[in-house]
Amino acid sequence: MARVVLVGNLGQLTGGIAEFDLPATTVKQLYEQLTELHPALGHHLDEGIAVAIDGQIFQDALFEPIGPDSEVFLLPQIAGGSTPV
Amino acid sequence: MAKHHVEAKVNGDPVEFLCETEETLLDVLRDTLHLTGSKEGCSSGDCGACSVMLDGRLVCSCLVLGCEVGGRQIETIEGMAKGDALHPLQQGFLEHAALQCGICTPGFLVASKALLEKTPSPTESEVRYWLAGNLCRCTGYDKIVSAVMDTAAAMRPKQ
Amino acid sequence: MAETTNGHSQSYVGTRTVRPDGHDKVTGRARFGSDFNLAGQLIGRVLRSPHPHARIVSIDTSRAEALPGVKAVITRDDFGDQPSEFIPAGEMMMNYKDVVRNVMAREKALYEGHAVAAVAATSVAIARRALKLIDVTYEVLPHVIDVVEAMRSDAPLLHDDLFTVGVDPKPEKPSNIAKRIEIKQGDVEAGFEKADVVIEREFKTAPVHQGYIEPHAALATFSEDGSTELWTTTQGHYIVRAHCARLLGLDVGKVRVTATEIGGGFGGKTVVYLEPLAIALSRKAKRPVKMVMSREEVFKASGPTSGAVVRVKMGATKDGKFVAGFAELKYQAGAFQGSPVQPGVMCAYAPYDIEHVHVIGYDVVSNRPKVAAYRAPGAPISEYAVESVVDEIAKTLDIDPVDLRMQNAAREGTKAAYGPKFGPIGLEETLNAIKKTEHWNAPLRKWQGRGVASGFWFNIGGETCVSLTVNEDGTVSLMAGTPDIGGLRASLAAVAADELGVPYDKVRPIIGDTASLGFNFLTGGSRSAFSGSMAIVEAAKQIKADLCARACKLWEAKPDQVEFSDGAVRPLGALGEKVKPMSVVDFAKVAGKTGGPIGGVGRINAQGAGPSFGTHLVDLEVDPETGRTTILRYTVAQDAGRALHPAYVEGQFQGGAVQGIGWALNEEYIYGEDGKLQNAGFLDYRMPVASDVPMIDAILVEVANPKHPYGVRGVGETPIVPPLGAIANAMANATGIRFTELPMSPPKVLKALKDKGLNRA
Amino acid sequence: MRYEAPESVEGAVALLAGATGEARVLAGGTDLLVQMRADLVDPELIVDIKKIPETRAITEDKGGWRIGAAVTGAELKEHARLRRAWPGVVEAANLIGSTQVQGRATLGGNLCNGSPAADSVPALIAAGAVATLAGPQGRRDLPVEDVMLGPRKLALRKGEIVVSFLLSPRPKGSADAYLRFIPRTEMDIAVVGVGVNLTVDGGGTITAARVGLGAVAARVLLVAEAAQAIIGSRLDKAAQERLEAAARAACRPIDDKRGTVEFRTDVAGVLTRRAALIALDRARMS
Repeated sequence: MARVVLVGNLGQLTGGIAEFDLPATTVKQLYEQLTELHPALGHHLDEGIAVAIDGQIFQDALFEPIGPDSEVFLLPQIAGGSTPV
Repeated sequence: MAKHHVEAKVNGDPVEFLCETEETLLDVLRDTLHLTGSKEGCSSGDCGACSVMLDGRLVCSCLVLGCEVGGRQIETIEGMAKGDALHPLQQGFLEHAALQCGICTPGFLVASKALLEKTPSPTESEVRYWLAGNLCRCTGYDKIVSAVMDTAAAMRPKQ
Repeated sequence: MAETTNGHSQSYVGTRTVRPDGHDKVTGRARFGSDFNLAGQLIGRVLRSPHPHARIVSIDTSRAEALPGVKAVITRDDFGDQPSEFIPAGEMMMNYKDVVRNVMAREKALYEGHAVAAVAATSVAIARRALKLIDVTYEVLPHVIDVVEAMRSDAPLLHDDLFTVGVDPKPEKPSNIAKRIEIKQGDVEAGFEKADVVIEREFKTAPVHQGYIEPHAALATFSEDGSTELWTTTQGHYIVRAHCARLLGLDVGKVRVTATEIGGGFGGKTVVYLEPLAIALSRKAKRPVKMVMSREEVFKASGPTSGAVVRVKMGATKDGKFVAGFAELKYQAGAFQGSPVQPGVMCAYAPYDIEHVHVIGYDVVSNRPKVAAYRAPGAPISEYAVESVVDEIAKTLDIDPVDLRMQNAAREGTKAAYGPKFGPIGLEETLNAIKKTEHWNAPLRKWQGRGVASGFWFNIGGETCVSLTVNEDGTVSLMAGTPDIGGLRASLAAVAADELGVPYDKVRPIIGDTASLGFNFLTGGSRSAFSGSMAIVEAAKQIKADLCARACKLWEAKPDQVEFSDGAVRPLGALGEKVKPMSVVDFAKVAGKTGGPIGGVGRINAQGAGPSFGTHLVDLEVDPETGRTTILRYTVAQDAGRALHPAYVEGQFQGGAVQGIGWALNEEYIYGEDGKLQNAGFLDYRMPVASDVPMIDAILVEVANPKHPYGVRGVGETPIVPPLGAIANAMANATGIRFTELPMSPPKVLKALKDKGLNRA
Repeated sequence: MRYEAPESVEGAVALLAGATGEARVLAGGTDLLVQMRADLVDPELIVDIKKIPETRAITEDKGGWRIGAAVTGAELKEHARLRRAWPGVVEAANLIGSTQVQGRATLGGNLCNGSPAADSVPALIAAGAVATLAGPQGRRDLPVEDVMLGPRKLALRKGEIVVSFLLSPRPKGSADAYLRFIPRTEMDIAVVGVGVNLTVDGGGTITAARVGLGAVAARVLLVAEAAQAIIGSRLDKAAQERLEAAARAACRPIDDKRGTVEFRTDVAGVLTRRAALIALDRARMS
């Protein structure tokens, strides 16, 4: 089970629950499982989200593998030279 | 009223053009003579990107009227390299990475050349004050000042 | 550089090569935004609102249209409205309902300089006259400029449909607060309980402009069949294409955008202003339309970055361990939501290992131009506030400020304040590098002060597409799709030369237009050298594999009998006695006979961008009788991972530091009671000039980024993060006064000195 | 928009006097062209006076100096003897804008632009410079402090132009100095500008002085009280304090984007003292 942590405002869409243990093996599965649990997260996960897997930040990386004891953080996407909204 | 008919010399070549009174030398160089090396950054004499030599004086071409230059000598960045050889300052700027985006570079080169013709051995402070009318937002000026100082040293006749 | 016919083993990465685009830029040949022209082109000009806030009752363009030489006039009626939905444009999340209103005001003009109409005419003079003939009836509304005033419930409302996101329950009344965001770690109150010293301060920063010397410029031509060509000065021509296609209802595939040479951007050329207007005018006039902003328009109508109010509260134990950090950030977004408060929140405490962190941020609209990105958007503001308080903690506990930072520095494995653990990072190395400088121990005189501050930026990767083509003579054409804003082509050419083992000067890099390569995200986020070099390695890999395959066919060998090394396919083992290695040049000569053109295309979404930390050290002197500050000495140490081109990396450090000096000392947007900008020009918007600054010593720290084939980290943005704090700390050291408001301009400094009776030499 | 470049003072005066619409004199153009670009002025006639030899000359005049109104800052700087005689006036003119602007900006233009912050004007006033005007009614001389009445308001009559400035001969033991305050080191408009011109006797006591203060009122001021505060002194501490106080008392500035009332007033005192000390050193060495 990977440990999944929601950073920032995402927690507000899950009734305050910010930590999950999920059996996801890819980012795609992770999104599906989270949406299953909290439909409100749905379209927020499609856009503007970065995923940190064991400290490494990925943006738009649906197929990135997630290990069984991986620590995963969902963050607002960082756009750097462009303005994040 | 009718446009002004002006004859002048640009980089040693005779030129002839028509311009309205309100057109600046920069407008004429860029839009009429298609010499776009002189850049327009502010049109108020504050950035130096349009620097040219007018009868041997460094000026902002955005602060000179086209109709003022009849019979006068104008030198622009396009005239700086002679034949196959870049001017030592142009070479110096390349080797020192003294440009990032490059928009201010023509103005800095024209102004730096004017400095070295007047003051072959400038101090760092002289270089910085002489170039204070040329804005650069990329480099922090460090590599530009080094390029000018080192090129000046290289250009001086060795004892 | 010696060229060998049979492979070439010289390495160019890490050397100070002359940039391939250099000659054009020192001779005036390079073509920037306003240097492009088309036969029959018209000149476009924009009519802008004189009011900071006004309802647009009516716009009558008939008199302007009647003026001989006027070929098109456009207003809000020429742009279809857009639904309010946030959609990804490249990586940037945008609400096109706002974008369409920012490029051309609809119901209301929301800031002085807001575009209200535009004309295309046969000459500048006619276009200017035409603007005076457009009759706009405004109903002037009360305006609000200051961020704190804008947050008040009785403040003039910019958008009656703006309800604060991120508060529970959803508010019933609209306000100017677009968003409240928050990050939490541990229990900050419990943390403060453990603290022996707690320092709380409120800071204020002014909006500052990116200050690129080249004004925005665009040249567009639209054909009856909808195909459009656009030349524009931008950090991302694919993003421009996306915006223009969306705003004008065009097929992306029919819009071809060429990025001209770009005269500085720093984040400010990541959005559209003139581009959609030029296309709309060309569509109406059926002729090419060229538009160039004046400097005044650049200041009034293009994005500065946020001004802000930031409250910071930090707690530490008496032996210097940071135990708790709280911060509240109020960032101006300008007329439409979307300030960089999110990264501001995430960066505030990023350099430090702190157990308990709580940061709240507000995104606030007011009657100012919509902010655009500016180098590490949001980070300099919040990190300035934190670094100022860190300095006060050091003073209070009598601990060396570098040692204090070292003691609390984030390192590999540290849980970042924004959540995840850091991989290998170089903050400690930059602190050590600073401590080792002669500068750190140099003596100071009365009224002189020394300050230090560290800074962090995430850096990004993102979608990137490049191509490498081996030409018939063995030379290599390199095409990238991210505008080269400061030496990118030099870095990419060096990587391509090393990968293929060809001489650097045989690689010709160009920036392709949107029709030439797959999607590229923009030049920003310190990504272009990081991602571009990654994509080139990928493209080169394809070429090497192809050449090995061709060699196997020519030599009738098995794949395991050949390898590509030092610019040639080499036979292994016994095969070596039969055949000679074949270089890239050799293959180029027989390309046709062996399968056709040789080339590779790298198409990636670059991941693994490593954060870059930096530490800045500054000496300054204050004139106690006038409040004037002189920067005496400046040293930057930053982790570059691996510097592909050391000179251009140093250039990023030096340029960022000097932009920071301007931000700290003199740059600010000054508004009058009337809500109008009073210093929309380089005369009174005071960016540093050459005589204002010393040489900037640059120390390259290289802690390799394991996720990049060359170990590269982005370097462009971090350098503007530490200066504000470093200079504020040096001011405190020189005067004994903690300044909490930027810019620290002479009137403010003299006032503070006078209040303490210190204004005598 | 008409452009004329007459070659005589009379020609210029006739054109300006005959103008039906708004007419502007063009010298260096460093203010006029900017105002035209910004749509602040839209003259019907521009009269370029640079082709008039009299406006372009620096000549010695009975031991004093006559400086043409269209002489540029760069030309003043290159005139070694003038620089030695009137260092304050020359350094003030050399502070107008960048190197590029120095190649164009003129003393006449700096005065006739009518800005209270003009750098060369406080120095000219301190120097006791007299402007020679030419108009339809002929020529007249006017002390520089009487030429500017207020922002963009001049004492010139229709058709009148400034032809030249006269600097009187230097008595022994006299010198001048100019200082200004700007936030940067270059490229800014003066927030305060101070010109001090003084004469000392053999014992180093100040026997005569003039102080010009810029950017602290609607026009550049000649501050007699400041001069009185140091005449008869050797600029000791007490005299310095009297001088500062007098300079501050004369200030009637405004709050604006360049500085506050309080800041301008404080700095006016400081710069007046500093400029006086420089002038005194020069006077003693002369």
